[in-house]
Amino acid sequence: ADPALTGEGMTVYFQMGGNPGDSATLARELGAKAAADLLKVKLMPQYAGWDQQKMLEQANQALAAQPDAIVVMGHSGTDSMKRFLDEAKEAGIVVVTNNTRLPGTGLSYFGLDNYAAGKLLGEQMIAAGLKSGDKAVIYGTFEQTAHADISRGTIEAFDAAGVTYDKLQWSNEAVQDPSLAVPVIASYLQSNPDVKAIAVPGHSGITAVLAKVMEAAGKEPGSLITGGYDISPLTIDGLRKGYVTVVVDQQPYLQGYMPVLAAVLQKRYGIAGLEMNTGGGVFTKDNFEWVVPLVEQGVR
Amino acid sequence: MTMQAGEDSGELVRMENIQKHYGKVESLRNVNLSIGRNEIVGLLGDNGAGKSTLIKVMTGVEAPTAGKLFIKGKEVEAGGHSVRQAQELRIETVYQDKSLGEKQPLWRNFFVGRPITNRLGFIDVKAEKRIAEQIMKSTIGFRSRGISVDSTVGKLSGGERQGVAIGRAMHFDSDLIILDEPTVALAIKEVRRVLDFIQSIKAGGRSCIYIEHTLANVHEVADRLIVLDRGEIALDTQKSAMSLNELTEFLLSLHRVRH
Amino acid sequence: MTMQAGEDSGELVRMENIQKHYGKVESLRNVNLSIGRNEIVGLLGDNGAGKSTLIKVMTGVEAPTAGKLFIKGKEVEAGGHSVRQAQELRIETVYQDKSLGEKQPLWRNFFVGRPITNRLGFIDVKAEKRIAEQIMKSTIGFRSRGISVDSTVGKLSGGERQGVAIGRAMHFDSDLIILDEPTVALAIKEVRRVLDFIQSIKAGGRSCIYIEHTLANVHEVADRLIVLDRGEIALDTQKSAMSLNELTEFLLSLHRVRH
Amino acid sequence: MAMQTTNDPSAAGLRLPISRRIFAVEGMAILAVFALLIGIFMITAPQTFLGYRIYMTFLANVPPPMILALGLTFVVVAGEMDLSFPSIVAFSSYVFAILFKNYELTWLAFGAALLVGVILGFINGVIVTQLGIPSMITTLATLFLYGGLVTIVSGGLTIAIPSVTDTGIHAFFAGRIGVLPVQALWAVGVAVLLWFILNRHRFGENVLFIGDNARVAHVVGIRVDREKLKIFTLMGLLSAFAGVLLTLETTTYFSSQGMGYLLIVVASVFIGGTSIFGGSGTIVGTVIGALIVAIIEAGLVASGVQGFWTRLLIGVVFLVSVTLNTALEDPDRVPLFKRIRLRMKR
Amino acid sequence: MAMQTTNDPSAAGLRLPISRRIFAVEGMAILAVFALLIGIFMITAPQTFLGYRIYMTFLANVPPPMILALGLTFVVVAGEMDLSFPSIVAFSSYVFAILFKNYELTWLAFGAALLVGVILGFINGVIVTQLGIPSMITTLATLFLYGGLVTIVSGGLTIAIPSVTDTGIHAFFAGRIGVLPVQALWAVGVAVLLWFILNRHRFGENVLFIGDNARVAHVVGIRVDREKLKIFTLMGLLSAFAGVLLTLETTTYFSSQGMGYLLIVVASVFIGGTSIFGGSGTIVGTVIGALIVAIIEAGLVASGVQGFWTRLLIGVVFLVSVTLNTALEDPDRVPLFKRIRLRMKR
Ligand SMILES: Nc1ncnc2c1ncn2[C@@H]1O[C@H](COP(=O)(O)OP(=O)(O)OP(=O)(O)O)[C@@H](O)[C@H]1O
Ligand SMILES: Nc1ncnc2c1ncn2[C@@H]1O[C@H](COP(=O)(O)OP(=O)(O)OP(=O)(O)O)[C@@H](O)[C@H]1O
Ligand SMILES: [Mg+2]
Ligand SMILES: [Mg+2]
Repeated sequence: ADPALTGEGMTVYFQMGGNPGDSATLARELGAKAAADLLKVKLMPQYAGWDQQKMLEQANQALAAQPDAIVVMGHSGTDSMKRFLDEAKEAGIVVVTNNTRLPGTGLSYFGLDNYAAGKLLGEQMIAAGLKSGDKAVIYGTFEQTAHADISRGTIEAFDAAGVTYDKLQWSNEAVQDPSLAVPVIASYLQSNPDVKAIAVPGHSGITAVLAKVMEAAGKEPGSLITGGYDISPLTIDGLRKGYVTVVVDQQPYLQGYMPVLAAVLQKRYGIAGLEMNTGGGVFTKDNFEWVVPLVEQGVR
Repeated sequence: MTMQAGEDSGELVRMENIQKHYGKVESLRNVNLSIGRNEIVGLLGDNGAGKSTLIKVMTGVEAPTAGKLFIKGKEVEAGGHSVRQAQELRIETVYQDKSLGEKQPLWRNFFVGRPITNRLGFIDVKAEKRIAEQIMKSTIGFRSRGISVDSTVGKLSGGERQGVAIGRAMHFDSDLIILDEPTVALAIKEVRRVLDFIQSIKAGGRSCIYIEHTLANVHEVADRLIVLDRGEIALDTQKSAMSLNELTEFLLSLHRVRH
Repeated sequence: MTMQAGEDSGELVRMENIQKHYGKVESLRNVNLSIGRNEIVGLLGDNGAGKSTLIKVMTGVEAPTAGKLFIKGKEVEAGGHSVRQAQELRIETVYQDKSLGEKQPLWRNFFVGRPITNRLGFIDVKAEKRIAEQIMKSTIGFRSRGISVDSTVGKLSGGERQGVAIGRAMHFDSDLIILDEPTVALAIKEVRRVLDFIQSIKAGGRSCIYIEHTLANVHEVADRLIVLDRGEIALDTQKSAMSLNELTEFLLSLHRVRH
Repeated sequence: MAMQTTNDPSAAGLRLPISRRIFAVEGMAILAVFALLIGIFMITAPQTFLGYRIYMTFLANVPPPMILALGLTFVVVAGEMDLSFPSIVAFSSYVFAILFKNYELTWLAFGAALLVGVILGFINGVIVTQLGIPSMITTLATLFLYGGLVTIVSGGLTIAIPSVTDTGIHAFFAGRIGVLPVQALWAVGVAVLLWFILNRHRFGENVLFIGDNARVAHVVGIRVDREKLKIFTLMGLLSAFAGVLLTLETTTYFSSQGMGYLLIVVASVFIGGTSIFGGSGTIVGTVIGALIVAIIEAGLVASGVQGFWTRLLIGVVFLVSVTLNTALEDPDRVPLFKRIRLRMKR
Repeated sequence: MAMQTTNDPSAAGLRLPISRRIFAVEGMAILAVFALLIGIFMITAPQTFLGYRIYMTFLANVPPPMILALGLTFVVVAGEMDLSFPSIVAFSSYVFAILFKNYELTWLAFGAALLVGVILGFINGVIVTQLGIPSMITTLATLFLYGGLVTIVSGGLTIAIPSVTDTGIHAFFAGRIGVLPVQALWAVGVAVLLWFILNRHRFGENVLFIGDNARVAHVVGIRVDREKLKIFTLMGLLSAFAGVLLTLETTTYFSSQGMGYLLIVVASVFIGGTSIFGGSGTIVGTVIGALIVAIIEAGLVASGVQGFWTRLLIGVVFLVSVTLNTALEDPDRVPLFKRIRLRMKR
């Protein structure tokens, strides 16, 4: 028998999260495609524009096609996924989660520990010089969603270090067009000249406009400690010029690649319950240069 | 016709010092006027004299800027008056402006505002179509091919539309029927029908306000003549006091005096 | 008036076997017709006879379903004909349906489609207002207070609007002027003005098609009479051959024969 | 005049090609488009579309947007717009979820959720009629306002109520009869009711005339403001109902609930064939429109269309469906086809 | 008749209260609302709003949505809608960015980007006029279609072009004169040009009449289809220009670019006071409307509003602005105020 692992004949539905080509989605797509090509799996990507409701519907649509495996996003939560998970189990369909965990299901999971990632961001900013009594601003989402766990992680890190902070909720529009965040953060900075740091837990596009924000508020590069999320071409420029202090990277390529691999492993060999925290990457002005070409290919 | 009980003064409508401004345009100025029972009033006047505005105030389409309005002896509150209320007080109007829903079928246009419904408000479509059909055939007598009660009003010719509007007024049995240039766009025979209809109003003991630029028509059917000029009443007289020639002369004189 | 050069046959408009269907409604059927130079043609017929449709086909508002249309001797392609082209061929029309932009000021309505512009297409507002003012004052003679060339057309009374539409037709010096029920809603004096205007068309060597239900008016000014009945031409004769009474009798007879 | 008899309208009616008579029935044309689409997907994705499961999935998920689209059809027929429904969906979902979670209320929670919808819809109506702000702007503003309010009230919480599946209200509104999701029956019920109201009730007639020409409606004695108030209130009520159905199906409330429906619902109404200009509209069309919108993406994915192409193809399918819908009813209403036909005749 | 002289219209004009005459000037009412808003923010957030920096930030970021809103004003005046502009913004941004990055083209890249905008806008126009699909649906479909196309073409990649800041084209379109962002001048230029076209050019007149009543426009000799084609093409061109300005300012292209502008731009047009029903519109109003929309969130945040309250307050500010705008021009256009006035007079 051929010992090589292949997924030939397998169909895998895969939820990519955002919209095709989103900065937070592209690397995942590329990773998933690479793995699918390698393992000869038939990949069926689904896009939900980060709409939890749609993710849930798409999971059910995938189920209706009775594929071999379904890779889901965990945004809708274990409770709302319950019916889906039960039916998938009954039908013998492998379910793998990516990006956001489904706690209590014991399914294979590849993604950040969002909370830990947020905490890491806060800690890195403190390591970069943020002190007890300093004031920071967190520009993110604070709803009780899995994504907002990132903000909560950062908050905990700040609390622990005695850093005070204001919370600004980003708008749907700024999430789609980050340049819309520039006047908002800039005017906040002007009204609060004592602020020493900006944290953007969980948005690569807004991280990328931090340089513009500081320019607009009349802040010199390096005068604020700024922390963002997910590396992108413009963020690299920010790092280079010193506007961006630290970037935590969740390495979404892995979130695409690994679930396909895990699905094949589980289907073929029954290997289950794999887990990986993909969010180990941290970039500062000292260590980003080598990643530049990869970012431009969309892999990082 | 049903007679109203109680305080009925014999007057259907009375206006006291009615004024109507549109922004800085003064369309009606101190209009005092009353319409009695069983009289046909011809309302005349130049273009822009305020005839249509007067009608709109009377039927609740527009609220007067100042003044009092009494219908069947009861004062109606300014702003509180509505078309619906006027209909309930048995006033029926054919407006000069389009008053038909152009995308709706003929039968709906006929009954809109007062459909034939069951207790739950559901419309008896069959009955409405039947009656509409009857009236369109008998009263107005369309001769075009391909027109039925299901025809969309927007597709009718100018005269046909006017026919629908008049048919509506003919159907709902009212105490006061107001006709604002009803014969406009109508062919000779249909004009005759409208004049006959007005005479039947009189015969039925009901009243009518009839606006028209063709003086001969008005003079033929009216009991009383009212002339508006630049928002004011310039003449209010029994027809018997004025021949057609005198009337024509009077109207033309208005131009000479004041222009 | 400028004379056209070359192949000009003396005919302004010729229709050959023109047909117009609206869905299953047949508005025009095999219409053959020609309008000569310097002639006033009265177009008559029942409501829904197809008069307005005929006009719309002639002026490019609607494309005929079949048949040929010649203007000044040249065939115009069906579908290719447009209002603009008709205007360029110096045909001016007052339509029966509303043809005014209700939210636009009077002066714009006057010149729309053919504004006075500089070479870059920018409008000479002052000139347009001046001319509009002149015409509104002299030709139509509005007497209402508060109406100016800046007034929004939607706020005018029915007759005033009609006046604007006619004023437009009077201003643009054309070879053929088509008037579809132009006197509708107009007061006596203004009706007189329109009739005078038609006579001035004749005197100026130009032509006119005049649609009207008031037979006396048509008979007074027309050289030739055409009667449409249910989409077909039922009569096409010189006025001299028919007295007003005969004409009335003929129109009424159509009802008897075929209904 | 010899032709007279052949021009009898009823005879003419009979002479119409049979296809034209079929497609004159409300919604038949769009139904044909839908059938065509399903047919195509059956060929391109037989594994999925020849089974029953996918259809049950649709029937479980389509009812909320379909009910919203039905309500919006009324609003659009009246010549108005409502963009605030996503926030009303979220608000009523929240009310239902929190009352169930904290007080184990079921029917009362349902009632409270509907009441919230009615109130918010009513406020829309009041703003439109009393402040005279066009409904598109009003509801754009209240989309933000209500959405902000519910996140403030809920503190942005996500509320999971998995135990709601054991309640009677869940079985009643979102249970299964065999494999058939009950909410599909509710959607059909709403559609039938609204069809009768629009086409056979005086309220529907008033809505038609208001949308046709509000001035005419006023003049013929319709109380335009009062009817508009009713329309927005109805939309609020239906939004709340959709919200509860959604919450029962997913057993979760989260604060962005409903936002994803904005474009979908608007698209359903217009693909269904309701005129954007008011004065006419089709309930059957909206039902099918909602199904088409729901099926496109799933069908494309199941057919193996890759990533980036889905969005593009969704756009194409939209355009083709609308054109086909119009052309089936009357080819002459598509200017291009009319021109081609005229050319060919020459 | 003795009253005659006092009723001379010009005299009546003079008798109007001075406030009414001021607010009769185009845009003055909305300008007052804007000034009020700024005034409030100067009090609640003096540190930010008494400095010049925040204004420069606005002037750098508002031009793209403002130019889009100006184009959309034309579309809305013509009684149409365009929802596809976000995808056109993205498409032209991509074309500009990729040509600059791969071939170091600047002016040619600019030209190519505009050309793409023109083509996409033209296609919208062709669909609307030739297939007869209402523009709202057409552009909803092409929003998806064009958006899908650009992700396919770009492979979804984000393109950063930081080095563009050293080019002449950047200085020309998005540089700074002192502290003043040049793009603000371009936005003003576009506004002035469009004001003259709408109010003084035959094209603008045609647009007004088409929006007022397309049937009337046809009858008076306007080539309705051709003018509509021009309108959508113009909107495409302006979207492309906005896209390039955006790319020059942010020095990056990404595939969701422009999407965040959808509601903002629509809101700007309507808050500015342009009628949703077509036939009239105000360029000055749109300019101020875009400024108001841009300033609200920043002003609220600078005033210390945090978290979820911003969204709610944005909704409230929208409603208040629109009402105030209408009421300043003519209190009687707000039904509630009119009723109150009538009550008080009695
Ligand atoms: N909505 C309005 N806004 C402003 N002015 C108006 C409005 N409606 C009417 N007017 C003005 O009021 C005056 C009277 O108009 P009205 O329609 O009552 O005249 P009318 O006597 O019916 O004229 P016609 O014989 O032409 O129908 C006119 O000068 C008209 O311009
Ligand atoms: N757009 C349309 N769609 C369908 N039928 C139409 C349309 N326009 C006109 N018709 C029909 O065509 C016939 C002729 O209409 P037309 O307007 O030409 O009549 P007309 O002679 O001008 O009548 P009137 O004297 O009433 O103005 C009528 O039966 C009318 O219902
Ligand atoms: Mg009048
Ligand atoms: Mg006619």
